[in-house]
Amino acid sequence: MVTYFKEILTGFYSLLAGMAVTIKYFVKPIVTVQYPRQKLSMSPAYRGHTEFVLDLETGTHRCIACEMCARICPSQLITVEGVKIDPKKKVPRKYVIEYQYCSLCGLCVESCPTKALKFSEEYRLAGFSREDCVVDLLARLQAQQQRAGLAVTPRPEARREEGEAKPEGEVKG
Amino acid sequence: MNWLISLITPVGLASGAFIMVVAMTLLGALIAVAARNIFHNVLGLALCLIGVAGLFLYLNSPFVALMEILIYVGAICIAICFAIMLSAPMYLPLPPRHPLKILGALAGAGLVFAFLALLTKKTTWAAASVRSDDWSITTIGHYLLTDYVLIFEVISLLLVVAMLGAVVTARGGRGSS
Amino acid sequence: MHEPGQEEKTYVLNFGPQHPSTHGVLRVELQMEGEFITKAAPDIGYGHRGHEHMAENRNYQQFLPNMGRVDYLHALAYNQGYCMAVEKLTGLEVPERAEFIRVITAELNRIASHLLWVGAYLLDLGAFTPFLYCFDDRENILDLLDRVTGSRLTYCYYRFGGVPKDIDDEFMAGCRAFITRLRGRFKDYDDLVTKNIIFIKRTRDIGVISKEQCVRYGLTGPMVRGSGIPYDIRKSEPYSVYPRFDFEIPIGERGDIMDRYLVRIREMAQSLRIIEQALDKLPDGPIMAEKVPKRIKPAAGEVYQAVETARGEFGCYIVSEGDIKPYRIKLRVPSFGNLSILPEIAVDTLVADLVAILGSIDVVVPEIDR
Amino acid sequence: MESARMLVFNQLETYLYLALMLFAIGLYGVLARRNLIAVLISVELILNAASINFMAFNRFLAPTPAVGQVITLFIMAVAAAEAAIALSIIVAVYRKLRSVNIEQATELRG
Amino acid sequence: MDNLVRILGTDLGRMLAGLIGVIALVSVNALFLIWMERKVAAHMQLRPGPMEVGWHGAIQTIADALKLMGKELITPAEVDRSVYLLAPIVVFLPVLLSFLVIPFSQTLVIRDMNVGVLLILAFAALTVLAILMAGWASNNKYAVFGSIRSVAQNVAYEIPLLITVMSPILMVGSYRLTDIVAAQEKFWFIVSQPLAFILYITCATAETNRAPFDLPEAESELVAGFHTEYSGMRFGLFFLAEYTNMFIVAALATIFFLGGWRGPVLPGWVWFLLKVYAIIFLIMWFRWTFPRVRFDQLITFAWKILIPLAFANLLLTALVMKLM
Amino acid sequence: METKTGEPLIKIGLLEEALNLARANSLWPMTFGLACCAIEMMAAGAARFDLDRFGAGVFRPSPRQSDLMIVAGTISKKMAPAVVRLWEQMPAPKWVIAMGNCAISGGPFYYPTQYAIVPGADLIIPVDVYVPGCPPRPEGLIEGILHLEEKITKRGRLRKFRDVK
Amino acid sequence: MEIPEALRDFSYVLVFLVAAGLFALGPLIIAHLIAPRSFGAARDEIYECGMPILGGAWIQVAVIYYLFALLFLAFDVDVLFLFPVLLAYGKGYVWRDFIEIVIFIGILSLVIVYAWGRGVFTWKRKPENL
Ligand code: SF4
Ligand code: SF4
Ligand code: SF4
Repeated sequence: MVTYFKEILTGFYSLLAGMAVTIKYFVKPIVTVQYPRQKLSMSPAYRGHTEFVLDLETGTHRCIACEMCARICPSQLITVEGVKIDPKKKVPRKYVIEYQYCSLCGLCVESCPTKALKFSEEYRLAGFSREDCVVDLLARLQAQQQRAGLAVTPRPEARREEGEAKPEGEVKG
Repeated sequence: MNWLISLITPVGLASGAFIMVVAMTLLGALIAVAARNIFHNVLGLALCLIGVAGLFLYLNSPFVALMEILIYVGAICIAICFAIMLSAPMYLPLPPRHPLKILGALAGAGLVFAFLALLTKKTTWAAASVRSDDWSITTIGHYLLTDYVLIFEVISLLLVVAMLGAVVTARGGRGSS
Repeated sequence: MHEPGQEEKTYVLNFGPQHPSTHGVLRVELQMEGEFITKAAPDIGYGHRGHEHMAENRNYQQFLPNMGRVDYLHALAYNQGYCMAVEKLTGLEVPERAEFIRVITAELNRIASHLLWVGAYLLDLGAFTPFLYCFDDRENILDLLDRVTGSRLTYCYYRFGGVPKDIDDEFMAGCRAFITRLRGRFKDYDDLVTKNIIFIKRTRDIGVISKEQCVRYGLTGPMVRGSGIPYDIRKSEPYSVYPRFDFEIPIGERGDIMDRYLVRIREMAQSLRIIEQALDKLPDGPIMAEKVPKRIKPAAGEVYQAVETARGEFGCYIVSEGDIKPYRIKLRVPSFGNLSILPEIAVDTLVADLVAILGSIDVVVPEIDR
Repeated sequence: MESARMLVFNQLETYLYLALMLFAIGLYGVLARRNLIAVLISVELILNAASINFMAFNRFLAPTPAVGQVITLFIMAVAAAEAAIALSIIVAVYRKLRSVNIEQATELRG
Repeated sequence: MDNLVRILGTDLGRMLAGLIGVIALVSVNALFLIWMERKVAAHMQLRPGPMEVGWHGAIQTIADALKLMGKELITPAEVDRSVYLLAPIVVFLPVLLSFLVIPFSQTLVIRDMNVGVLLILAFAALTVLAILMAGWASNNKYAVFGSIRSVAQNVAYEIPLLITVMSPILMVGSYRLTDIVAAQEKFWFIVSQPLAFILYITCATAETNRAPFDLPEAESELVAGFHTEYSGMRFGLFFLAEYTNMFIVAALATIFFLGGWRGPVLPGWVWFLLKVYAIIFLIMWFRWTFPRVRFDQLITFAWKILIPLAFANLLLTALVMKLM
Repeated sequence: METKTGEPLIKIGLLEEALNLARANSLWPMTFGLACCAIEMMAAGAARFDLDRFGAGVFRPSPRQSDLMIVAGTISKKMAPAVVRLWEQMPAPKWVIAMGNCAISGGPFYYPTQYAIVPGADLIIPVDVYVPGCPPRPEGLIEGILHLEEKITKRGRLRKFRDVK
Repeated sequence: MEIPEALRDFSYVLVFLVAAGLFALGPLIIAHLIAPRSFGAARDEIYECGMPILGGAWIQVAVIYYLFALLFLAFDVDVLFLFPVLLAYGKGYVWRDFIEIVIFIGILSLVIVYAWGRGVFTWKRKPENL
């Protein structure tokens, strides 16, 4: 009998204690970030998709189209096509990542001999089709240059025998 | 226009409602006996009982009417449902009885009905000469506490015994054979 | 039409794969008698992504990102296990500072995992609010980890021979702030959850696992510690720099759900202690071994390395044939072993208890299915 | 304007006939159905018919209306007890025979 | 024509006016309660809740309602059609009916019946029946489970609820709701019947299937319980009934224990609504604090603790009344 | 894949627009997680990000009551029929968000000898919005929901939010 | 002409019941009209966590539910009698009515005591003889 009532009382008390906690938080300020109304700053290490480092000294990227990144990438999602603009220097004519396969491992960034890659801070990537996820790094770089008021790195002309002069259609910049 | 308005006078409403109640009662009763699915039977019973509760209202006793709903719909129907679920295949319709038997049942019920109806018609009902007009719940309580106190207590005893019996019967099943 | 005997067919209830409390895509096929379960057969494979198969197609580095996805809740321990196995295979030395960073981040991750478990578990039990509080705390950890690893969930942070990114002062300050914060929060959890009579009633003496059962099924982690066996790889086969820290292995007495819950809660406190000590003792120095070859090409051989994850013992077994690709990687995952006891302890319980028991096992489905 | 007595729902006979119909329907159910529970439901109908009768007499004839209501309440209580017992028996029969067929239930001996 | 005037002046007018008022109240109340629930929950969980749809999410629930309206109604092939379709309607009947007798203020009551309390309590049985119908007809294992549990639970809580409200009634000696409020002239019954109040709130929470007694809809166990198979507006009706039910039990609590419309300065109905929403807040507070009780514990709790306590309280009240 | 939907019996422009507006602002997702991304989906519903702000925080466990299926995680071949079944059991109008690289294309698990997964939810059910990332951050999911709103109402707040600095 | 009070009450009840039915029906009809339709092989299948269903849904419930229903029945009847008694209580019966109620409730409580003793309230998988 005593235990019966004791259990009721302690139980009742424990419930009250719980309610005290929730009401305490009820009056506390909220922790929600008002995301779309307020732009978020990502942490410095944040990994969005990869993008070219805009080298402020040269005003362009540092990629030498060595394809190290493409080779190490676990998902083999990087397509690099280089052209030789002069005997010693090779630049990418096309650098496209199919972001929808990426696992954000960072191997490409780390393996790049010229440190030409970095992770972008882009997190708003939703799209209406699979193709929306494909990112053209060169186009992206150009946009970046434009925003910074720098000279835009032109897309190197393909050597004539290779044909196609234009990069593939809608890619996100 | 006028007859329409007269339909929505209190009397008109009451008459219309009465027809609804009667329809509910009879429809419910028919579903309760005729539907093949046992669960529909229970629902029919519930409908019928709500109708009966309505009749009780017309008989001037809202208390009994509400208690009808509380006890029959709220408790008995629920108990029946659980009993059905307890015996898993009960919801499956059984093959109907031989048509002859059904006919027999119909005839039997019809005969009884005719006989009693005749009897009712023949009888003249006489009201008691002095009639009190006290329908209040308090008076019911008063009677329960005074004149019918024995029954009042016996009912509780009856319930206890019935429950004990029911519990024992329901529990001793498979194992105790 | 009803025939006698027809109703004797067993009553089978699909529990999952899409069910709010199977945490992903586990399916448990229940045979029931009334409300009671007579047989619970987990059906796994709904989350099978072929992790182990993948290892045979990739070289050592390329397999690394998968480790964060086997058990995404305690991804860093998996990172650690795999890296340590490869380091063992190749004889790479990890600098001390890197080891410390690994310990700090892995322990943070462990707390995050436990917090998520507490929250999700209470969600299973029907309490929504603690879930949000846990997530709130967890977000703080994620912020910290995001700072160093760049991701919130499927970390791919450790590298063979160290870590690629050093921690900064802000991180350390954040860590310390978090430690104080979480310690303060424990009281709220106590009031809200641990002492709550409903919670106690739901978890005491439910899903009891005896010591003998633990051994028989090869349970690890909080499951085995909840039953009173102080088995924790960090103590019993110390790795990394764990021996340098002073921490305890909390154990339960009765082996019921409550004990498992308490073990996890206390483990969080212990992890906080470890982090605190590691922050204090953090040495300076490099974070990457000197000469890490560009291509990992270990000599033929095999190696097994176990680490303690939030769910128990994760073992990474690598067979190398001297190629740049491993010949075979076998992952010994704790959830698989832990889940295996479910059919035994779920029998004769109610569905509600099954939810509680399943939750207390803390399974991560892709980990089971690898 | 018609007088109150003329209204259908103010006449004793209406209720008597209604109760009779309910009774007949219940009787039919008892005779025709094979399912024990259906039989029980029919019995409930018959009991309700009785209640209606009681209440009707009470309304139109009895000297003290409260007594009739008390009696009806008692009928309800007894009906409840009856239902409980009957259901339990049905459940027991079901467990014994794995059937709720009344014809099989008659085989229940000893 | 004067016929019409006369009618409108009497019952019919009252009926129609009441009906319109109640339907408006039910709709607005449900919209408001759902919004309130989401806001209360959100703030207890350190988040803002609906924000973007209207000012602070004010028209969020209207959007929800409209959306539900425009949602396909799926009737699965193997359901018991007629019963399946009927259940959401039946669940709604007792809900609307209860408003008939609830006094919002001294005069603001549609029909002040002398069996008011009984009307509400008796028709609550229909809710149970509707839930049983829904679950049974759905032919879905989770729904069947949910409905059985729901019924067993409601049935278990009906008794202590009935017995608990008997104590104030014993003190008042009437089933008329206005009489009960009138009797609280000197003090609210929560003062003299604190135990009854606690018991009532407990039972009411269980009656309305709210956490920690939300077994029938226990997400983590039974998916969505008895309405698992109901889509669109049919589900919406269950939702609506649930929230309106909440209003009703809170209104009863107000009438029985908090002195109904009594209060200084403000008009009666404002006080009434304030008290009702305070009780509802309490019930919401429960929901967002406690874990769910296990089903058997719940039933056992009702029989082992609530009913004995309720009986004890009743007898105590009776005894005190004799002594005084 | 195209969503097959029967037209309603009555379709009036204005009504349809109002309905669409309501639908877009009341997207109840189904409680349905497949792998890692599900955790981020939970996080999106939690205090920090609070999907409920957009009216999309009412997670319904039953497909019958949900409008939105968030495919969060890897669809294994074994799971695929269940996904399709669940999708089919949702009442119209319904939408699908493929959350995470796995749901979009198989993600990191898509490689030549892969045998176990369905490379992309859009191979089995019609997908409306793709949210890449591994896992996408909760912001990403919110972004996806805003995209979906835009798709439903054919206008939206997306642009407005885009310019927020 | 005079209509009894109870009947007037009742007309309210009936009107409200009908109105409630219509009120509930309205949105359903509207929904039927304005909602689009979906197609799919599994649309009309019963939901069970995304799996094809195995076996029927009709569960054989535990006997315990039935026992609870019976207990409920007993107490409901008990309440039925208490309702009128409450109103009459204290109207000058000195102690008689109190004692009668105590006896009444006391006898009924035996059911609880018995059930408690028999272990009806403790759920075991197989209560003896299930
Ligand atoms: S982050 Fe990893 S997966 Fe992504 S592109 Fe770079 S190497 Fe490939
Ligand atoms: S990004 Fe770096 S690794 Fe890749 S092709 Fe360019 S230079 Fe080589
Ligand atoms: S996309 Fe990445 S995080 Fe999402 S389920 Fe796939 S592997 Fe996991």
